Amino acid sequence: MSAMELLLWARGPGLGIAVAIFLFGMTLRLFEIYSLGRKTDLAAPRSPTPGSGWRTVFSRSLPYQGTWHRSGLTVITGFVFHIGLFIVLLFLLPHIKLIHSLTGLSWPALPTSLVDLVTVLTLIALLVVLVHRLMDPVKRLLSGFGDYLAWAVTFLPLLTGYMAYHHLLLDYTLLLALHILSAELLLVVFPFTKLTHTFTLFIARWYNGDIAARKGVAS
Amino acid sequence: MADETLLEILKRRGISRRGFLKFCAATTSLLALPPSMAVAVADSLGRLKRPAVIWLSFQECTGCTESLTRAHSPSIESLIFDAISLDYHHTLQAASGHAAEEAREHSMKADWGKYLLIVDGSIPLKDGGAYSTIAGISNLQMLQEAAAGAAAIVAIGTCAAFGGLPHAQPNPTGAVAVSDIIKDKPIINVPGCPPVPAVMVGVLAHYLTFGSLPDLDDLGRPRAFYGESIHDRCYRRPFYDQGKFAKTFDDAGARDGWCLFELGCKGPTTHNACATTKWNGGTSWPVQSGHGCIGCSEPDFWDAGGFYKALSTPVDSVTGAAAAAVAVGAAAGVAIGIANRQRKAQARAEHQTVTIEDLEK
Amino acid sequence: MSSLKDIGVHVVHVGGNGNARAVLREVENLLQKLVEKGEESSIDLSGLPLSAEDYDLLEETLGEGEVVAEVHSLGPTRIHETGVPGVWWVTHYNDEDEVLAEFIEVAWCPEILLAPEDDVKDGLEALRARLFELKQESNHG
Amino acid sequence: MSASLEKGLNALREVMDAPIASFFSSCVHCGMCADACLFYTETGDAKYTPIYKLEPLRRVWQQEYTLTGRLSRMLGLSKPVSDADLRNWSELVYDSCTLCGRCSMVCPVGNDITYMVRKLREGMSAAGHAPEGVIGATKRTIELGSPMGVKLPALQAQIRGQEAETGLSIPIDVQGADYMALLSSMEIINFPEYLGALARIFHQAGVSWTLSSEAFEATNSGIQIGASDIAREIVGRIVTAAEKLQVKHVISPECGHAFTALRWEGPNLIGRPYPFKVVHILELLDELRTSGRLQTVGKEDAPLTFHDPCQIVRRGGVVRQPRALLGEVASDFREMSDPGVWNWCCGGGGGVSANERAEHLRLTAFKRKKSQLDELGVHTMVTACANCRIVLEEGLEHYNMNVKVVGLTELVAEHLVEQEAGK
Repeated sequence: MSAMELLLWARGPGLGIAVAIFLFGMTLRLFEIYSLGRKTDLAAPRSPTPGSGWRTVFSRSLPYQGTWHRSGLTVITGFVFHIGLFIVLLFLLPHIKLIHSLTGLSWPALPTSLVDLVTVLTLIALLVVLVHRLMDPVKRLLSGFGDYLAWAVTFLPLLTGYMAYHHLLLDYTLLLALHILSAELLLVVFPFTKLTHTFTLFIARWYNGDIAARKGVAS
Repeated sequence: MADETLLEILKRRGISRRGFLKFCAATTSLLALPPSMAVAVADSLGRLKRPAVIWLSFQECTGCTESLTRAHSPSIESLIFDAISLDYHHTLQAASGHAAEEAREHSMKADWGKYLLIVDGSIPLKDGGAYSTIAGISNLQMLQEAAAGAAAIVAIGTCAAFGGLPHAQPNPTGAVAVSDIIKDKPIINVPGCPPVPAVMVGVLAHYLTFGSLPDLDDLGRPRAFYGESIHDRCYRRPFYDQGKFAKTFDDAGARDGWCLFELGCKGPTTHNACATTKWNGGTSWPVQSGHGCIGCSEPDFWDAGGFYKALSTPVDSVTGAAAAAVAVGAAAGVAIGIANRQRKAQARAEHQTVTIEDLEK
Repeated sequence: MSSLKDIGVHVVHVGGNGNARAVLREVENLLQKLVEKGEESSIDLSGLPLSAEDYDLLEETLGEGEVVAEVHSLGPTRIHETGVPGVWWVTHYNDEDEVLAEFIEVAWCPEILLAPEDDVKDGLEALRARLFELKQESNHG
Repeated sequence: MSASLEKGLNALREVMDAPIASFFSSCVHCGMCADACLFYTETGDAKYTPIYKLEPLRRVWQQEYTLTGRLSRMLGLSKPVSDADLRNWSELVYDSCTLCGRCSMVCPVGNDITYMVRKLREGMSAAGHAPEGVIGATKRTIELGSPMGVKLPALQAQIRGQEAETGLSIPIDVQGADYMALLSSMEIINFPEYLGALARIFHQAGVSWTLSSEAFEATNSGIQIGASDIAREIVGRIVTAAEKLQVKHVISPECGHAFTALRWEGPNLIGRPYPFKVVHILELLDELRTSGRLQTVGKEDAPLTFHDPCQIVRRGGVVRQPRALLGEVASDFREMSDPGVWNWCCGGGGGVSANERAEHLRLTAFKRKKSQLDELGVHTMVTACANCRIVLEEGLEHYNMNVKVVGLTELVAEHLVEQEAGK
């Protein structure tokens, strides 16, 4: 199989399979979660709580001062790689074209050289994240195969994308194929690892905010 | 005459040594060799005796021959052809019919093991190769016979190199590339639809000069011409880096020469020399004239997801698969949801009231 | 009807890609070699992607020298000495005036201007033959 | 003597709900909850990471309520939770968690870890892995009416004492009173002045109140041990008494988890809303203050600080009131670092103070409070939870610290305008 054939497979059947598994998995996960239901809280809330779940959905994106202080490295690397991932994923033109072709949505791209810089920062942050996970006793205790798998499938698309853009080590066509395949691997693995947090954290934060707000606490 | 060296031929044609030096400098430049190699090139080319060349055309459109013979600057390229003895070429030779085939057989016999075989066009394999025959001989048979006595084979054009258009889906004739059939001879692929004339000449010049194959990539293409992608050498590349893209063929961006990626340019995955050698004697090349690269020097370019689809977009629509996946996911979700609720209900049913006696084993 | 010129195509250049500076630095190195060791060398300009700005910068920096020469063989070859003595700009054209190859040569004198030894020998013979003919003619005359 | 693994797992299957599923689906193992937990920060032992304490619950969720988990279970790729697993986790679930809720505040994906620890304790207790000390307290509550074994005669003795002290009568079993006050047994035994303070304040403010001879104990070991059936029985006693006396409000005493049990868990345990309102004593006092019915005179001049009881502040929403009340009676109130909903637990909530085997760990965890106090340099600490108060006093004594702990209600009572008391 030549690099071009691999690329065509990645852009054709591969993408179809990956998107299908991703959507199947995520739909399944959401049904799994919501079908478990929740008992109505019979305790009178301290005050009406409309919107408090949503408030926490947004407020948890910002660390509070104590978190900066105590979990600084986790917070900083976490911020850098998450924001970096979003910028690279959503603002590199080829990605926008892909999203446009899949959804019909489109928006302006950022200069490629800027996205390139962001990619480097994100890669560095992810490496620090990995080293931190291996060194920190708490993270190491919590980590299993799934954690390292999730790290790898997040790191690989960035790495292959960076290598393809800079024509490092391998032929561009092959690298582009590997890049797309690695992103497809990410999609396939996504619903069955902690990567689901991308979506479920909104549910989790909403419940947390709602539970706390009924007691009169902004969490 | 056959024993004349190139230098002697040139001299006979009134070309001075200065002219020859100039020719060698241009050839060196074309081959992307260091300028200091010009002397070596001059030395070996000067002493070169005319090698025999047999040119076979199979399932092709004659575009490659057109490209080569209509080269804008024939003076230099034609020099190379003056240096070879083109013993058989359907389109170019004067002879026809039995005489032509006899010439081929004669040349093969006379220079067995030494001649250079040039092939353009793909070879059909389906139905016993019945789709293309010459003088009643199938392309497959003719290729196998000619290849057996060749020193090396040059597959000119994407059809000969990778199967090309005849090979495009659904490939009704079962067309394949030369390299799919011949495994025991050195093969140089010079793909392109057609290949850049200077590239064809350069490859021949290299072979004639050094008597060996040039440095080839993993698809058998000379690195000197196919080592870089169109995108790497594209003068519009800075726009790509700046994120400036033409959205249509006639918008302001297109007029300002912005990158054509969004319009489906295959430059990033295409390896060819168009961006540097250009076409029609350096006049222009596809991207310069406002159209994205279609990737014609790459395998399967015709089936590579559409000329006007950006490289990063899917080849096929995934909407159907996506909808089906969501539906199946929802169905599985409902099923597991029901199973989960049953399990929970069962747990509730099995609940035995915990009293203080139940806190210890 | 509109003419080609009415189509509003105007290519905007986005600045040089910096190759001109690299070429200039290379010229400096080669020139130093020529001065110190007498080694001659050249740079193939068609081997590098050079933008119009790059060319402008090269020409502006090297300037114009005293010598301009033209060789007529297989189409013209135009040579001029740049403002830096020993640095020559050599451009080979075909009969249709299209550039075949372009070099910056760092040498006492560009290779192509020197009369080739074999040609000189041939010339000597040709000249002697001509003189012999003249002598014959005058003898008969 | 009938606890079993199957009962425990069944309890876990029962409590599983959408929030838990969303929490486990969202955890990225970042470990930030560890930095929010004083059992981790003071020991540095990774096993005290809050989310790690939930492993048995997570495994039950994954193996029994997800498709992939069910499949891998079927294929024998994952092992079901064993009795040994639960036994090993008992220390993490009971000794090293006070249900303080701090981890639930920092989790970046919004997991309410405390919510889940409470649920996990349902399974742990049903499987027989609750600590002996907490089981004992629970038994005493059910059998004797209070975790410390305080019976009505003991209360009556304290009532007589406080009546003598204050010169006020303390009403008991008064039909149709506006407020029914509850006490924690620690208050009855260790801090009876709380009762006197109530009498004086309510007398001054003209609040119609009563105690109930049938339900005076507010604490609920059933919540701490995580046995809803038992918690229901305990809270049911209060509901029955309040309904019998037809009071409009029930006052939760200065006891954190009692407030949680009564205010937030109670209606869900009995399966219906209350016909009365539950207020924490600090909420009532602040209400009296703002309506001008609570008049104080003079202020404490010595610098003092406030220890926020987790269940009242972070898990109870009574954040503003204690500070407003302190403003009335103290001239030099200083906040500790991480005040309000970000407070650090005393280390003894959630049943830990009743759990003898956790004593050493609890005293280690107290170093957090110690460093907060050392940093502030204040020698008076006000709080509003009898359990916090006991735990704080033990900790202060253990570390030989010169800090006095005062109940907020009593502090307010000390500053009541005196002539009112004489009427």
